[in-house]
Amino acid sequence: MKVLYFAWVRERVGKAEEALDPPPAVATVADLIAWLSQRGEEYAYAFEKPKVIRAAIDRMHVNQDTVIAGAREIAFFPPMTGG
Amino acid sequence: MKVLYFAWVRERVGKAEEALDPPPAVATVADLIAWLSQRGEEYAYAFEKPKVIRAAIDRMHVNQDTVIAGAREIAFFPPMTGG
Amino acid sequence: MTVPITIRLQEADFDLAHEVAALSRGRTDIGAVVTFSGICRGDEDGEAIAALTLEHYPGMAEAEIARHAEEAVSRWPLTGITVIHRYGRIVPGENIVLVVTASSHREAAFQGAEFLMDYLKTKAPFWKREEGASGSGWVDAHDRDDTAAARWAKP
Amino acid sequence: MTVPITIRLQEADFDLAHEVAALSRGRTDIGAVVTFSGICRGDEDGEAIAALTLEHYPGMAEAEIARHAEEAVSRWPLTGITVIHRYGRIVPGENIVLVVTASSHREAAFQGAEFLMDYLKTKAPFWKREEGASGSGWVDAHDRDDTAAARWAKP
Repeated sequence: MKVLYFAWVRERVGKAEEALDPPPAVATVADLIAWLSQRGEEYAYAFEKPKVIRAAIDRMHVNQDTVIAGAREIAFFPPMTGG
Repeated sequence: MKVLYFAWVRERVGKAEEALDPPPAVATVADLIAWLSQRGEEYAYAFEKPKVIRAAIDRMHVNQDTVIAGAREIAFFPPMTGG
Repeated sequence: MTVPITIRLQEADFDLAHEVAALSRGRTDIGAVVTFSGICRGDEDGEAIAALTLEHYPGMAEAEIARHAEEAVSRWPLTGITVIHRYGRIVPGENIVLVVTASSHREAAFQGAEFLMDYLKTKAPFWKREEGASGSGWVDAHDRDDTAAARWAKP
Repeated sequence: MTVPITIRLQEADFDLAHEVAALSRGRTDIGAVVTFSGICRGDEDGEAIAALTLEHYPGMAEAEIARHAEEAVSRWPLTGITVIHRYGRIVPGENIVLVVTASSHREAAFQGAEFLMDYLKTKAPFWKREEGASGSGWVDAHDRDDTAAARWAKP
Protein backbone atom coordinates (compact mmCIF):
# COMPACT_ATOMS: atom_id res chain seq x y z
CA MET A 1 0.00 0.00 0.00
CA LYS A 2 0.98 3.62 -0.54
CA VAL A 3 1.43 5.65 2.64
CA LEU A 4 1.38 9.46 2.49
CA TYR A 5 2.45 12.01 5.07
CA PHE A 6 1.48 15.68 5.22
CA ALA A 7 2.54 18.83 7.09
CA TRP A 8 4.61 18.19 10.23
CA VAL A 9 4.05 14.43 10.01
CA ARG A 10 5.77 14.57 6.60
CA GLU A 11 8.56 16.78 7.95
CA ARG A 12 9.21 14.47 10.91
CA VAL A 13 9.10 11.25 8.89
CA GLY A 14 11.33 12.94 6.34
CA LYS A 15 9.43 11.85 3.26
CA ALA A 16 6.11 12.60 1.59
CA GLU A 17 5.22 9.05 0.62
CA GLU A 18 6.44 5.48 0.51
CA ALA A 19 5.24 2.00 -0.42
CA LEU A 20 4.83 -0.29 2.60
CA ASP A 21 3.71 -3.85 3.14
CA PRO A 22 2.90 -4.25 6.84
CA PRO A 23 2.54 -7.78 8.29
CA PRO A 24 -0.96 -9.29 8.56
CA ALA A 25 -1.15 -8.60 12.30
CA VAL A 26 -1.40 -4.87 11.48
CA ALA A 27 -5.17 -4.77 11.14
CA THR A 28 -6.30 -1.23 11.90
CA VAL A 29 -5.11 2.33 11.42
CA ALA A 30 -4.04 2.37 15.08
CA ASP A 31 -2.04 -0.84 14.50
CA LEU A 32 -0.37 0.75 11.50
CA ILE A 33 0.59 3.83 13.55
CA ALA A 34 2.08 1.57 16.25
CA TRP A 35 3.95 -0.48 13.65
CA LEU A 36 5.28 2.65 11.91
CA SER A 37 6.41 4.11 15.27
CA GLN A 38 8.84 1.17 15.63
CA ARG A 39 10.47 1.72 12.26
CA GLY A 40 12.91 4.38 13.47
CA GLU A 41 13.39 7.55 15.42
CA GLU A 42 11.85 9.75 12.75
CA TYR A 43 8.64 7.68 12.82
CA ALA A 44 8.62 7.54 16.61
CA TYR A 45 8.86 11.35 16.62
CA ALA A 46 6.14 11.81 13.99
CA PHE A 47 3.73 9.52 15.83
CA GLU A 48 4.74 10.33 19.42
CA LYS A 49 1.22 11.56 20.17
CA PRO A 50 -0.88 9.09 18.18
CA LYS A 51 -4.20 10.61 19.26
CA VAL A 52 -3.34 13.86 17.51
CA ILE A 53 -2.77 12.10 14.18
CA ARG A 54 -5.55 12.14 11.59
CA ALA A 55 -5.83 9.45 8.92
CA ALA A 56 -7.49 8.95 5.55
CA ILE A 57 -7.94 5.72 3.62
CA ASP A 58 -8.33 6.13 -0.11
CA ARG A 59 -8.95 9.85 0.45
CA MET A 60 -11.73 9.51 3.00
CA HIS A 61 -11.34 10.54 6.64
CA VAL A 62 -11.30 7.47 8.91
CA ASN A 63 -11.07 6.75 12.63
CA GLN A 64 -8.05 4.92 13.95
CA ASP A 65 -10.08 1.77 14.61
CA THR A 66 -10.85 1.44 10.91
CA VAL A 67 -9.58 -1.79 9.31
CA ILE A 68 -6.95 -1.16 6.66
CA ALA A 69 -7.46 -4.36 4.63
CA GLY A 70 -7.91 -3.48 0.96
CA ALA A 71 -6.61 0.07 1.32
CA ARG A 72 -4.56 1.32 -1.61
CA GLU A 73 -3.60 4.69 -0.12
CA ILE A 74 -3.34 5.62 3.55
CA ALA A 75 -2.47 9.15 4.60
CA PHE A 76 -1.40 10.54 7.98
CA PHE A 77 -1.54 14.20 8.89
CA PRO A 78 -2.14 16.68 11.72
CA PRO A 79 -5.55 18.28 12.33
CA MET A 80 -6.49 20.36 9.31
CA THR A 81 -5.99 24.13 9.32
CA GLY A 82 -7.34 25.22 5.95
CA GLY A 83 -9.86 27.87 5.05
CA MET B 1 -45.56 70.19 11.51
CA LYS B 2 -44.57 68.52 8.28
CA VAL B 3 -46.33 65.21 7.60
CA LEU B 4 -44.88 62.78 5.07
CA TYR B 5 -46.46 59.74 3.43
CA PHE B 6 -44.66 56.87 1.71
CA ALA B 7 -45.52 53.91 -0.54
CA TRP B 8 -49.22 53.00 -0.59
CA VAL B 9 -50.02 55.45 2.21
CA ARG B 10 -48.72 58.20 -0.10
CA GLU B 11 -50.67 56.82 -3.05
CA ARG B 12 -53.93 56.64 -1.08
CA VAL B 13 -53.58 60.07 0.51
CA GLY B 14 -52.66 61.41 -2.92
CA LYS B 15 -49.70 63.49 -1.80
CA ALA B 16 -46.19 62.95 -0.52
CA GLU B 17 -46.19 65.63 2.15
CA GLU B 18 -48.12 68.50 3.63
CA ALA B 19 -47.93 71.00 6.48
CA LEU B 20 -50.55 70.40 9.18
CA ASP B 21 -51.46 72.01 12.46
CA PRO B 22 -53.63 69.55 14.40
CA PRO B 23 -55.61 70.80 17.42
CA PRO B 24 -54.08 70.40 20.90
CA ALA B 25 -56.29 67.39 21.72
CA VAL B 26 -54.27 65.40 19.16
CA ALA B 27 -51.58 64.24 21.58
CA THR B 28 -50.17 60.96 20.26
CA VAL B 29 -49.36 59.35 16.94
CA ALA B 30 -52.56 57.29 17.26
CA ASP B 31 -54.53 60.49 17.85
CA LEU B 32 -52.98 62.00 14.74
CA ILE B 33 -53.96 58.97 12.68
CA ALA B 34 -57.55 59.20 13.96
CA TRP B 35 -57.65 62.94 13.25
CA LEU B 36 -56.22 62.46 9.74
CA SER B 37 -58.75 59.70 9.01
CA GLN B 38 -61.57 62.25 9.39
CA ARG B 39 -60.09 64.67 6.89
CA GLY B 40 -61.55 62.96 3.84
CA GLU B 41 -62.10 59.73 1.98
CA GLU B 42 -58.52 59.52 0.78
CA TYR B 43 -57.24 59.71 4.37
CA ALA B 44 -59.88 57.30 5.63
CA TYR B 45 -58.72 54.85 2.94
CA ALA B 46 -55.01 55.30 3.72
CA PHE B 47 -55.53 54.77 7.44
CA GLU B 48 -58.38 52.24 7.29
CA LYS B 49 -56.21 49.67 9.12
CA PRO B 50 -54.35 51.88 11.58
CA LYS B 51 -52.48 49.00 13.21
CA VAL B 52 -50.69 48.30 9.93
CA ILE B 53 -49.37 51.85 9.70
CA ARG B 54 -45.81 52.56 10.81
CA ALA B 55 -44.71 56.00 11.97
CA ALA B 56 -41.52 57.98 12.43
CA ILE B 57 -41.02 61.24 14.29
CA ASP B 58 -38.07 63.30 13.16
CA ARG B 59 -36.75 60.24 11.28
CA MET B 60 -36.86 57.80 14.20
CA HIS B 61 -39.27 54.86 14.34
CA VAL B 62 -41.92 55.41 17.03
CA ASN B 63 -44.87 53.52 18.46
CA GLN B 64 -48.33 54.94 18.00
CA ASP B 65 -48.60 55.86 21.67
CA THR B 66 -45.67 58.25 21.32
CA VAL B 67 -46.49 61.88 22.10
CA ILE B 68 -46.14 64.16 19.08
CA ALA B 69 -45.50 67.42 20.93
CA GLY B 70 -42.40 69.12 19.55
CA ALA B 71 -42.24 66.98 16.40
CA ARG B 72 -41.09 68.80 13.30
CA GLU B 73 -41.58 65.93 10.86
CA ILE B 74 -43.94 62.97 11.19
CA ALA B 75 -43.99 60.23 8.55
CA PHE B 76 -46.52 57.47 7.93
CA PHE B 77 -45.77 54.38 5.87
CA PRO B 78 -46.48 50.66 5.50
CA PRO B 79 -44.17 48.00 6.97
CA MET B 80 -40.77 48.26 5.33
CA THR B 81 -39.78 45.92 2.51
CA GLY B 82 -36.23 46.92 1.68
CA GLY B 83 -33.11 44.84 1.36
CA MET C 1 -9.19 52.84 15.76
CA THR C 2 -12.34 54.06 14.13
CA VAL C 3 -13.99 51.41 12.02
CA PRO C 4 -14.58 52.68 8.47
CA ILE C 5 -18.31 52.68 7.70
CA THR C 6 -19.54 53.59 4.23
CA ILE C 7 -23.26 54.00 3.56
CA ARG C 8 -24.66 55.03 0.22
CA LEU C 9 -28.17 55.24 -1.19
CA GLN C 10 -28.11 55.59 -4.94
CA GLU C 11 -30.05 54.98 -8.13
CA ALA C 12 -26.98 53.71 -9.96
CA ASP C 13 -25.73 50.14 -9.82
CA PHE C 14 -22.69 49.30 -7.71
CA ASP C 15 -19.62 47.21 -8.32
CA LEU C 16 -18.98 44.45 -5.79
CA ALA C 17 -15.26 44.13 -6.52
CA HIS C 18 -14.72 47.88 -6.28
CA GLU C 19 -16.45 48.08 -2.90
CA VAL C 20 -14.54 45.11 -1.45
CA ALA C 21 -11.25 46.54 -2.71
CA ALA C 22 -12.08 49.97 -1.26
CA LEU C 23 -12.68 48.39 2.13
CA SER C 24 -9.60 46.19 2.25
CA ARG C 25 -6.96 47.90 0.12
CA GLY C 26 -3.62 48.37 1.84
CA ARG C 27 -4.77 46.71 5.06
CA THR C 28 -3.41 43.54 6.65
CA ASP C 29 -5.73 43.43 9.68
CA ILE C 30 -8.58 41.85 7.72
CA GLY C 31 -8.82 38.06 7.71
CA ALA C 32 -12.40 37.70 6.51
CA VAL C 33 -14.65 39.64 4.17
CA VAL C 34 -18.30 38.67 3.76
CA THR C 35 -20.45 40.22 1.06
CA PHE C 36 -24.18 39.95 0.59
CA SER C 37 -25.68 41.00 -2.74
CA GLY C 38 -29.45 41.20 -2.97
CA ILE C 39 -30.58 40.80 -6.57
CA CYS C 40 -33.94 41.37 -8.28
CA ARG C 41 -35.36 37.98 -9.21
CA GLY C 42 -37.43 37.29 -12.30
CA ASP C 43 -40.30 35.79 -10.38
CA GLU C 44 -41.92 36.03 -6.98
CA ASP C 45 -43.85 33.02 -5.70
CA GLY C 46 -44.18 31.77 -9.26
CA GLU C 47 -45.36 35.04 -10.81
CA ALA C 48 -43.14 36.72 -13.38
CA ILE C 49 -41.73 40.10 -12.32
CA ALA C 50 -40.96 42.75 -14.96
CA ALA C 51 -39.34 45.18 -12.52
CA LEU C 52 -39.22 46.47 -8.97
CA THR C 53 -39.44 50.11 -8.01
CA LEU C 54 -37.88 51.00 -4.68
CA GLU C 55 -39.11 54.03 -2.76
CA HIS C 56 -37.23 55.29 0.28
CA TYR C 57 -37.41 57.98 2.95
CA PRO C 58 -34.43 60.21 2.20
CA GLY C 59 -32.57 61.24 5.32
CA MET C 60 -34.18 58.65 7.55
CA ALA C 61 -32.90 55.72 5.47
CA GLU C 62 -29.27 56.81 5.76
CA ALA C 63 -29.67 57.50 9.49
CA GLU C 64 -31.34 54.14 10.17
CA ILE C 65 -28.65 52.22 8.31
CA ALA C 66 -25.90 54.21 10.05
CA ARG C 67 -27.39 53.43 13.46
CA HIS C 68 -27.48 49.73 12.67
CA ALA C 69 -23.95 49.78 11.29
CA GLU C 70 -22.77 51.39 14.54
CA GLU C 71 -24.67 48.77 16.49
CA ALA C 72 -23.01 46.00 14.47
CA VAL C 73 -19.59 47.52 15.26
CA SER C 74 -20.46 47.57 18.96
CA ARG C 75 -21.60 43.92 18.93
CA TRP C 76 -18.90 42.25 16.82
CA PRO C 77 -15.19 42.98 16.27
CA LEU C 78 -15.71 44.33 12.77
CA THR C 79 -12.98 46.25 10.97
CA GLY C 80 -15.11 47.70 8.17
CA ILE C 81 -18.68 47.95 6.89
CA THR C 82 -20.08 49.05 3.55
CA VAL C 83 -23.82 49.23 2.87
CA ILE C 84 -25.21 50.35 -0.49
CA HIS C 85 -28.94 50.35 -1.15
CA ARG C 86 -30.37 51.30 -4.52
CA TYR C 87 -33.69 53.03 -5.15
CA GLY C 88 -35.72 53.63 -8.30
CA ARG C 89 -36.57 51.07 -10.97
CA ILE C 90 -34.63 47.80 -10.98
CA VAL C 91 -35.10 44.94 -13.44
CA PRO C 92 -34.51 41.21 -12.85
CA GLY C 93 -30.86 40.29 -12.60
CA GLU C 94 -29.89 43.74 -11.31
CA ASN C 95 -28.48 44.44 -7.86
CA ILE C 96 -30.69 45.93 -5.13
CA VAL C 97 -28.49 45.98 -2.05
CA LEU C 98 -24.92 45.27 -0.98
CA VAL C 99 -23.56 44.64 2.50
CA VAL C 100 -19.83 44.11 3.00
CA THR C 101 -18.38 43.31 6.41
CA ALA C 102 -14.72 42.82 7.28
CA SER C 103 -13.16 41.37 10.41
CA SER C 104 -10.08 39.55 11.55
CA HIS C 105 -12.18 36.37 11.95
CA ARG C 106 -15.02 34.88 9.98
CA GLU C 107 -17.67 34.59 12.70
CA ALA C 108 -17.89 38.35 13.20
CA ALA C 109 -18.01 39.05 9.47
CA PHE C 110 -20.85 36.55 8.93
CA GLN C 111 -22.81 37.67 11.98
CA GLY C 112 -22.45 41.35 11.16
CA ALA C 113 -23.63 40.85 7.57
CA GLU C 114 -26.65 38.76 8.61
CA PHE C 115 -27.59 41.27 11.30
CA LEU C 116 -27.43 44.17 8.86
CA MET C 117 -29.44 42.34 6.20
CA ASP C 118 -32.15 41.33 8.68
CA TYR C 119 -32.46 44.95 9.79
CA LEU C 120 -32.44 46.32 6.25
CA LYS C 121 -35.33 43.96 5.46
CA THR C 122 -37.46 45.05 8.42
CA LYS C 123 -36.42 48.48 9.70
CA ALA C 124 -34.79 50.52 6.95
CA PRO C 125 -37.45 52.76 5.35
CA PHE C 126 -37.61 51.26 1.85
CA TRP C 127 -40.68 49.95 0.06
CA LYS C 128 -40.79 47.73 -3.01
CA ARG C 129 -43.41 47.98 -5.71
CA GLU C 130 -43.56 45.06 -8.13
CA GLU C 131 -44.53 45.18 -11.77
CA GLY C 132 -45.88 41.72 -12.45
CA ALA C 133 -47.68 39.96 -15.29
CA SER C 134 -51.06 40.63 -13.66
CA GLY C 135 -50.50 44.28 -12.75
CA SER C 136 -48.39 46.02 -10.19
CA GLY C 137 -48.56 46.44 -6.45
CA TRP C 138 -46.66 47.03 -3.26
CA VAL C 139 -44.81 44.06 -1.82
CA ASP C 140 -46.15 42.83 1.53
CA ALA C 141 -43.78 42.53 4.45
CA HIS C 142 -42.91 38.94 5.30
CA ASP C 143 -43.35 37.52 8.79
CA ARG C 144 -40.21 35.46 8.20
CA ASP C 145 -38.19 38.67 7.95
CA ASP C 146 -39.51 39.86 11.32
CA THR C 147 -38.65 36.46 12.78
CA ALA C 148 -35.13 36.71 11.36
CA ALA C 149 -34.65 40.21 12.77
CA ALA C 150 -36.02 39.20 16.19
CA ARG C 151 -33.11 36.84 16.80
CA TRP C 152 -30.79 39.84 17.22
CA ALA C 153 -32.94 41.45 19.94
CA LYS C 154 -30.99 42.03 23.11
CA PRO C 155 -32.38 40.48 26.28
CA MET D 1 -32.19 21.44 -12.27
CA THR D 2 -28.62 20.58 -11.43
CA VAL D 3 -27.04 23.17 -9.18
CA PRO D 4 -23.78 24.46 -10.68
CA ILE D 5 -20.87 23.67 -8.37
CA THR D 6 -17.37 24.92 -9.16
CA ILE D 7 -14.41 23.78 -7.08
CA ARG D 8 -10.85 24.82 -7.80
CA LEU D 9 -7.57 24.39 -5.95
CA GLN D 10 -4.92 26.66 -7.35
CA GLU D 11 -1.71 28.49 -6.57
CA ALA D 12 -2.85 31.59 -8.42
CA ASP D 13 -4.99 34.30 -6.88
CA PHE D 14 -8.67 34.54 -7.79
CA ASP D 15 -10.94 37.42 -8.71
CA LEU D 16 -14.05 37.82 -6.56
CA ALA D 17 -16.03 39.80 -9.12
CA HIS D 18 -15.23 37.32 -11.90
CA GLU D 19 -16.39 34.37 -9.81
CA VAL D 20 -19.62 36.05 -8.73
CA ALA D 21 -20.35 37.06 -12.32
CA ALA D 22 -19.63 33.55 -13.56
CA LEU D 23 -22.14 32.15 -11.08
CA SER D 24 -24.95 34.61 -11.71
CA ARG D 25 -24.56 35.81 -15.30
CA GLY D 26 -27.72 35.52 -17.39
CA ARG D 27 -29.78 34.13 -14.53
CA THR D 28 -32.85 35.64 -12.89
CA ASP D 29 -33.48 32.90 -10.32
CA ILE D 30 -30.86 34.25 -7.91
CA GLY D 31 -32.02 36.69 -5.24
CA ALA D 32 -29.05 36.47 -2.91
CA VAL D 33 -25.32 35.94 -3.34
CA VAL D 34 -23.06 35.59 -0.33
CA THR D 35 -19.29 35.60 -0.67
CA PHE D 36 -16.68 34.78 1.92
CA SER D 37 -13.08 35.75 1.27
CA GLY D 38 -10.45 34.47 3.64
CA ILE D 39 -7.40 36.71 3.61
CA CYS D 40 -3.89 36.29 5.02
CA ARG D 41 -3.51 38.67 7.95
CA GLY D 42 -0.31 40.45 8.89
CA ASP D 43 -0.35 39.19 12.46
CA GLU D 44 -1.59 36.22 14.44
CA ASP D 45 -2.32 36.73 18.14
CA GLY D 46 -0.07 39.77 18.10
CA GLU D 47 2.89 38.20 16.30
CA ALA D 48 3.83 39.57 12.89
CA ILE D 49 3.39 37.12 10.01
CA ALA D 50 5.65 37.36 6.95
CA ALA D 51 3.78 34.70 4.95
CA LEU D 52 1.72 31.53 5.09
CA THR D 53 2.47 28.40 3.13
CA LEU D 54 -0.51 26.16 2.48
CA GLU D 55 0.03 22.45 1.91
CA HIS D 56 -2.82 20.25 0.71
CA TYR D 57 -3.62 16.65 -0.13
CA PRO D 58 -4.21 16.68 -3.89
CA GLY D 59 -7.14 14.55 -4.89
CA MET D 60 -8.58 14.27 -1.42
CA ALA D 61 -8.99 18.04 -0.98
CA GLU D 62 -11.12 18.38 -4.12
CA ALA D 63 -13.18 15.32 -3.17
CA GLU D 64 -13.77 16.51 0.40
CA ILE D 65 -14.88 19.95 -0.75
CA ALA D 66 -17.12 18.45 -3.41
CA ARG D 67 -18.80 16.18 -0.87
CA HIS D 68 -19.50 19.13 1.40
CA ALA D 69 -20.77 21.25 -1.46
CA GLU D 70 -23.20 18.45 -2.37
CA GLU D 71 -24.26 18.24 1.25
CA ALA D 72 -24.88 22.00 1.33
CA VAL D 73 -27.07 21.66 -1.78
CA SER D 74 -29.04 18.88 -0.11
CA ARG D 75 -29.57 20.93 3.07
CA TRP D 76 -30.42 24.38 1.68
CA PRO D 77 -32.15 25.55 -1.52
CA LEU D 78 -28.94 26.78 -3.12
CA THR D 79 -28.76 27.63 -6.79
CA GLY D 80 -24.98 27.76 -7.14
CA ILE D 81 -21.73 27.22 -5.23
CA THR D 82 -18.15 28.19 -6.00
CA VAL D 83 -15.24 27.22 -3.76
CA ILE D 84 -11.66 28.21 -4.56
CA HIS D 85 -8.82 27.35 -2.19
CA ARG D 86 -5.27 28.44 -2.85
CA TYR D 87 -2.13 26.55 -1.89
CA GLY D 88 1.54 27.53 -1.83
CA ARG D 89 3.03 30.69 -0.36
CA ILE D 90 0.65 33.56 0.45
CA VAL D 91 1.65 36.93 1.91
CA PRO D 92 -0.44 39.22 4.15
CA GLY D 93 -3.26 40.94 2.29
CA GLU D 94 -3.56 38.12 -0.25
CA ASN D 95 -6.57 35.87 -0.63
CA ILE D 96 -6.54 32.32 0.73
CA VAL D 97 -10.02 31.00 0.12
CA LEU D 98 -13.28 32.02 -1.55
CA VAL D 99 -16.76 30.62 -1.02
CA VAL D 100 -19.67 31.92 -3.08
CA THR D 101 -23.23 30.73 -2.52
CA ALA D 102 -26.32 31.74 -4.45
CA SER D 103 -29.96 31.19 -3.62
CA SER D 104 -33.35 32.72 -4.19
CA HIS D 105 -33.40 33.84 -0.53
CA ARG D 106 -30.74 35.15 1.81
CA GLU D 107 -31.05 32.62 4.63
CA ALA D 108 -29.93 29.70 2.46
CA ALA D 109 -27.05 31.67 0.96
CA PHE D 110 -25.73 32.69 4.39
CA GLN D 111 -26.19 29.25 5.92
CA GLY D 112 -24.57 27.46 3.00
CA ALA D 113 -21.54 29.75 3.05
CA GLU D 114 -21.05 29.43 6.82
CA PHE D 115 -21.43 25.65 6.64
CA LEU D 116 -18.83 25.38 3.88
CA MET D 117 -16.37 27.64 5.66
CA ASP D 118 -16.70 25.74 8.95
CA TYR D 119 -16.01 22.50 7.10
CA LEU D 120 -13.11 23.92 5.13
CA LYS D 121 -11.55 25.00 8.42
CA THR D 122 -11.85 21.59 10.06
CA LYS D 123 -12.19 18.81 7.45
CA ALA D 124 -10.62 19.86 4.17
CA PRO D 125 -7.04 18.51 4.06
CA PHE D 126 -5.07 21.76 4.10
CA TRP D 127 -2.35 22.76 6.52
CA LYS D 128 -0.95 26.22 7.15
CA ARG D 129 2.66 26.93 7.97
CA GLU D 130 3.41 30.42 9.26
CA GLU D 131 6.58 32.40 8.77
CA GLY D 132 6.69 34.69 11.76
CA ALA D 133 9.14 37.10 13.31
CA SER D 134 10.41 34.40 15.70
CA GLY D 135 10.72 31.59 13.18
CA SER D 136 8.24 29.46 11.33
CA GLY D 137 5.91 26.66 12.33
CA TRP D 138 2.70 24.82 11.60
CA VAL D 139 -0.50 26.48 12.70
CA ASP D 140 -2.36 24.62 15.43
CA ALA D 141 -5.98 23.69 14.88
CA HIS D 142 -8.39 25.83 16.91
CA ASP D 143 -11.00 24.32 19.20
CA ARG D 144 -13.32 27.16 18.22
CA ASP D 145 -13.31 25.88 14.63
CA ASP D 146 -14.36 22.41 15.77
CA THR D 147 -17.10 23.99 17.87
CA ALA D 148 -18.26 26.00 14.85
CA ALA D 149 -18.32 22.90 12.64
CA ALA D 150 -20.14 20.84 15.26
CA ARG D 151 -23.25 23.02 15.03
CA TRP D 152 -23.97 21.55 11.58
CA ALA D 153 -23.93 17.94 12.80
CA LYS D 154 -27.15 16.15 12.05
CA PRO D 155 -28.98 14.58 14.98
